[in-house]
Amino acid sequence: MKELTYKEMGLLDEEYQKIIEIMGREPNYLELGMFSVMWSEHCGYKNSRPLLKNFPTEGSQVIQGPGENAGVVDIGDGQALVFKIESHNHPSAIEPYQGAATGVGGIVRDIFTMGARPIALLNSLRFAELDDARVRELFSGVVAGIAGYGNCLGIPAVGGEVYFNPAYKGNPLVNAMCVGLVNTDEIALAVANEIDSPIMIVGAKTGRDGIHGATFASEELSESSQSKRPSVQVGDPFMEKLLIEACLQLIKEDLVAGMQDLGAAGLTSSIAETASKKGLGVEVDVLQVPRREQGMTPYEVMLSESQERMLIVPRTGKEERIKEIFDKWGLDAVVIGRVSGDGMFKVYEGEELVGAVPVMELTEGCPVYVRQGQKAEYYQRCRAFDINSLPEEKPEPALRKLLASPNIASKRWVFSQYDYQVMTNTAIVPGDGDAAVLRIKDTSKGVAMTTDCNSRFVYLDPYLGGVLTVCEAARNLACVGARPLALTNCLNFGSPEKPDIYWQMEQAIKGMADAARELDTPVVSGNVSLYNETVEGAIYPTPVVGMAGLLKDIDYRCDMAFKDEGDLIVLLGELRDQLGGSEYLYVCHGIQSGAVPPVDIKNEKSLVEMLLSLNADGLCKSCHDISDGGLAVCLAESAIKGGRGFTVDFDFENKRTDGVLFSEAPERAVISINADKLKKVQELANSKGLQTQVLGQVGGKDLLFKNCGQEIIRMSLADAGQIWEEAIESLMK
Amino acid sequence: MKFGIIVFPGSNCDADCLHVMKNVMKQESEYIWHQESDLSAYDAIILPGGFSYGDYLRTGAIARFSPIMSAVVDYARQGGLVIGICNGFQILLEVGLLPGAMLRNRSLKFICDTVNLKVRQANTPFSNKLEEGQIIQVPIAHGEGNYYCDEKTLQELNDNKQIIFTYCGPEGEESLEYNPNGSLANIAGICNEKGNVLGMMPHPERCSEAVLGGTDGYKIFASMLNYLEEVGR
Amino acid sequence: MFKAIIYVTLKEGVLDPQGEAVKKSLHVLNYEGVDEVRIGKFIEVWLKSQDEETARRELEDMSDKLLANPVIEDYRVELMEVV
Amino acid sequence: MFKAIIYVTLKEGVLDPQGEAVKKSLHVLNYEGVDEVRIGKFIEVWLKSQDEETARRELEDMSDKLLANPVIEDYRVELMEVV
Ligand SMILES: Nc1ncnc2c1ncn2[C@@H]1O[C@H](COP(=O)(O)OP(=O)(O)O)[C@@H](O)[C@H]1O
Ligand SMILES: [Mg+2]
Repeated sequence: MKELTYKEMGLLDEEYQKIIEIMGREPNYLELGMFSVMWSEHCGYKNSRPLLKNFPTEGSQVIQGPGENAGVVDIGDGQALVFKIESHNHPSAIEPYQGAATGVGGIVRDIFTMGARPIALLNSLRFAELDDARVRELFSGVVAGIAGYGNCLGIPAVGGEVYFNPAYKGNPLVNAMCVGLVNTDEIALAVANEIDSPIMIVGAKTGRDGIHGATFASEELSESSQSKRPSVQVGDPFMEKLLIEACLQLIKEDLVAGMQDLGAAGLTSSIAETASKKGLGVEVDVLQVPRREQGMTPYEVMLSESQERMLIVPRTGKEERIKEIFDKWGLDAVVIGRVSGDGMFKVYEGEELVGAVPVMELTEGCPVYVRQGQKAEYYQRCRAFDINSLPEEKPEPALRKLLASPNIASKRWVFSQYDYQVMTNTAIVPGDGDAAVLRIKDTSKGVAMTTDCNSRFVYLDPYLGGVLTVCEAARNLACVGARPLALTNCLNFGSPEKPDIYWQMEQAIKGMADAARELDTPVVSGNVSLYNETVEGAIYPTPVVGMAGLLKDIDYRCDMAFKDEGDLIVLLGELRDQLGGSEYLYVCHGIQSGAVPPVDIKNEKSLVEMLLSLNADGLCKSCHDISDGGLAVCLAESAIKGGRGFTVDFDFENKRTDGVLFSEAPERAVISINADKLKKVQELANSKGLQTQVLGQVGGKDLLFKNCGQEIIRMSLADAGQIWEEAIESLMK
Repeated sequence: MKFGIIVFPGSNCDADCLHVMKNVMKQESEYIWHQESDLSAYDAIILPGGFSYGDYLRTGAIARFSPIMSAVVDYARQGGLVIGICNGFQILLEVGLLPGAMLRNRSLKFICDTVNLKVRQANTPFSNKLEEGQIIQVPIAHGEGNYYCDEKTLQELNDNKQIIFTYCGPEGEESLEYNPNGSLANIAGICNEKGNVLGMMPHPERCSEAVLGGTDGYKIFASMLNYLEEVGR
Repeated sequence: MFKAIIYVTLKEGVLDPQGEAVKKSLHVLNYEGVDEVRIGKFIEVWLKSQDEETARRELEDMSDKLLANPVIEDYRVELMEVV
Repeated sequence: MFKAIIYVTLKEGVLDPQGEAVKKSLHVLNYEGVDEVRIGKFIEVWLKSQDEETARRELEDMSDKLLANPVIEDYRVELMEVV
C-alpha cells in the first residue's frame, strides 16, 4: 500500500504540529494513522461538539444520555429502550447495497453492545429524483441492502422515511436507526476499569477493508472518492447474528466488565474509547489479531474497518467461560492485549513496540473548531417570496399530482422488502400509522417509534425547520397513542467550513434543542455526518430525528385508517393556508421557496397532550397528523387505508383554496370518531385551549371536498388508491 | 404435549415459535440446539424460519447437514409430526423429507406481506381445525419461496392430496395475480405422502394473537394439538 | 494441492428469473442483440488430496451432497493441479 | 451469433461470507483437505453482433455497467462464435 501523507489522511498543518507537540517527536506512520482517524470529524466531532452542547440531554426518563454507544430511556417495570441513529452516506453513494447493509450492521452493534436485544430498525433515506436511472439504481440498491442485512438478523424494520429531491444528487443519505430492549440491571457499558484485565477480540477476522473509512466519511465526495473504493466493505449478516446471540449470552451471565463494537476507525477507536473512560492505558499485540489476509502491517490491522467484530473486556477469571460461549456459536474469541495503568496506547508486533500514543490525546485531545456562521444568501429571498403571485392550480389535478409524488405516495415498494413482522411484536405495521408500534411481550405496554425530517423546511429556515422536525416526530408518536420520551438525531449537513452551512447547523440545532426542551424529549444519542457535498453543492440540511415513545396500554393504539360509515371527521387545530416550502408548491409550480409556516411549540405540546388523552380514553377511531401534502392528502390517506370514502364540507373562510387543502403548517391532526363522542372531544379540546372543527363524515366511495356546500374535488376512492399505491412501483419498473 | 423447536445458527423465528407454543398454545416447549441428536422427548417438532447459515449457497442447504437433521429424518419416518415454516420448509426440501426445491422469488425481491391462502386439504394433522376451501390470512416474508418441482412430482402431489395451502385472491382465485413469488401451481405449503410432515412458506406464528392483527395461524397449531390428542404420537 | 472449479447451472427447463431480469435490463440499456441470458455460479475449491483421482471423487461427492441441488441444478467439475 | 461467458469474482481481499460458510460446512462433512473456497457467478449471454470485436466491446460495456460491480468485483469475458 502506498504511504499517505498527513494531508492525504485528512489532517491540517496545525493539527500535525499539535501531534508533534504531544509526542515530543515526529509520529511514525502507525501513530500518525491512529491520530488521523481519531481526529476525523466522524470520530472526533471537531466541528460539531460545541454545537451539540446546546441539546437538552436530561430528564427523569433518561438513564443514559449521549456519550455511550447508544442512549437509554426508562419504560418502567425495570425495562429500558436503547436507541441510536447513524449515517452511512458515503459508503452507500459508492456501493449502495453493501454501504447500506453495513450501515445497518454498525448501528445494530451499537445497540447490543449496550446489552440490549435489538427489537426494531428504522431508516431515513434521501435521493435525487427517480427519473434518473442512476438514482433508481442507488435507491433499489440501498433498500435491498437494508433488507438483505436486517432480514437475515431477524430484526423487524418497522419504520422510516424516504424523500426524493434534486438536492441529494450525487450525495444520497442513508441513516439507520436501531432500537433495543434491555433490563435496566443488565445495561453494559464500554469501559475497561481494571489494570491487567485482558482485552479480547471476537467475531470476524480482520482484513484490509475500510482502512481510513472514518476519514473518507469526513470528506466531500469527489472524483478521487472513486479511487478510495476499496474502502467499501462487504457485510456478513450471518456472522453478526451469531455475535448478537453470543454477546447477549455474555451479558446474561454477567461475564464482561466492558464491551465495545468495532466501528469507524476499527481497533484504534474502540480500544482508545474503552481505555480512556477511566484514564487507563492499553497494550495490544497485532500478531494476536486473527486475520483474513496475509502480510498485514500493524498500521493495516489497527485501522481496518472490517465488519462484525467486537472488543470485550472480561470480568476477572471469566475468559474461559467466554470462549466456551463463542465456541458454541462457532466464533473465535482471542486475547489480544491487556489494560495497563500508564495511560499509553502501546501497539506491539510480537515483542517489538511499533507505536505508543497517549490514550487521552487520541480521544479528548482532538482539536475543536468553533466557527463563525453566516446567514445564507438565499434565506431572505426565499422568505420574501410572494406566494400570492402564483395562480391557484385546480384542486383536483393538484391532489392527483400530490398523491403521485414519490414523496407522498405509498412506500410499499420499500417496506415490503423489509421483514417488518419478525419477532412477533409489530402491532402497527409500516404504512398503517404515523409511527410504528410494538408490543412488549409479558406486559400490557407498547412502544412507538418514528424518524422524521422535512429538509426543505430546514433549508428554507434552519431554525424553524429544526423546531418542526422535532414537533413532527412528537406529534407522530402521540397520533398512535404513545407519549414521546426522548430522541436521537443524525445531523447530515454540507461542509462546516463554509459559513452558510455552519449557520444552517447552528440554527437547526438551536431549533431542535428548543423544541426538545419544551416537549420534554431530551436528546440521548446521535451522530453527525458532515461534508455531504459534491461539486454541485451541498445537500439540503437534513437533521433527522428518531424518536421513541411509550404506550401504557397497547390496546389503546391508534392507526390512520377510517373505520366506519358515519364516523365524524374532526380537525384538531386550525385551518391554515401557509404554503411556503410545501410539496404542493414544488409539484404544481416547480418552486422550493417561501416562508416556512411558523410554529408555536407550546401549542404543539398541547396538541400532543390532547392526542394522548383522546387515545388513552379510546376516543379516536383513526388519527393522522397533517404534514406532507397538507389536509387534503391527510384525508385521502386515511380514506385509502380504510377503504372508505368521505365527504367534508366546511367554510374555507377567506383563505386560498390551495392553501387550505395543501398547507403543511404544523400543530394539526385529523381524527375520526363515533358521532356520540363529539362532545367529549370538544370539552377536552377546550380544556387544552385547542380549536376543533368537524369537517365531515366517513362514508361512500368518493373523496368529496366541499367549500360551504360547493363541490371542489370529487375523486373516486379506487382512483386515488391506485395513484397513491402505484406511483413508486411504476417508476421503478 | 411437548414441542421442540430446532435452533440452527441463523434461525430467527425460533423465539417467535417458542412464544406461541408456550404462551399462546400453553404447551410445554423448548429449544433444541442443532447439534443435539435425541428427539425422543417431543410430541412434535418445529423447524422455524430465519436464515440458517446465512442462507449462503442455497437456502437450507447447509443446515440440512446439522447433526439434528438425521434425527429429524428418523423422527419423521417413524410418523412424528414435523412442521417446517419458511426456512424450515426450505430445509425440509433440501434434506428430502419433502419433494421439490425453492427458487428465488419471481420478482427477485424479498417480500413481506399478508396473503390469502386457500385450505386445500382439511383432514391433515395440520389443518383439521380448518375447512376445505376456507380462505385464511397469513403473513409471508421470504426471498426464495418460488416452489418448483418436475411435472411428475406435481402430479403425485396432486394425486396424493399433498398440496395443503395455495396462494389465492380474496375470493379464492388461484391465479398468477395472487401468486406472490411465482411458485408452481400457487403452492404455499405441502406435506409428505404420509401426511405427518408439513412445509409452508407463510408464518402461522405471526398471526396467532389478535394484537398482531389476525389469528388464523392459531388454527394450524390448534390442529396439531388436536391431532396429537386424538391420535397420539 | 489441487484447485477445482465447480460450475453450477440451473437445469434446462427450470425458469431462471435472474437471467430473465438481466436480459430485460440489457435491452433497456439498448443491447438489443442479446438473445438469452442464463446465470450460474461457480465454486472455486482449493484442496489437498493424495492424487487427482481422489480429488475428483471427493469433489463430485461434495457437489452431489452440498454444492448443487439435483432437483434444479446441474454441475460440472474442472480440476487442475497447482503448486 | 456469439456466446459469451462472463465470470464475475469478488476482488481479492474482499470478504466472501458465502465461501467461508461453505468451507466450514465441508469441514463438518469431513472434507478436511479443503483449504479455501470462493464463490463467484457466471453469466452466459447469447448475442447477435456484427463481428467478434464489436461483441467483445459490447460485453465489456455491459459488464462494467450492469453485470459486475466494479467496486468489489472483477470480471473476465470468454467469447466464442456459435451457429
Ligand atoms: N447529533 C448528536 N446528538 C447527540 N449525541 C450525539 C450526536 N452525535 C453524536 N452523539 C453522541 O456522541 C457519541 C459518539 O458517537 P459515535 O462516534 O457515533 O459513536 P460510535 O463510535 O459508538 O458509533 C455517542 O454517544 C453519540 O450518541
Ligand atoms: Mg459504537
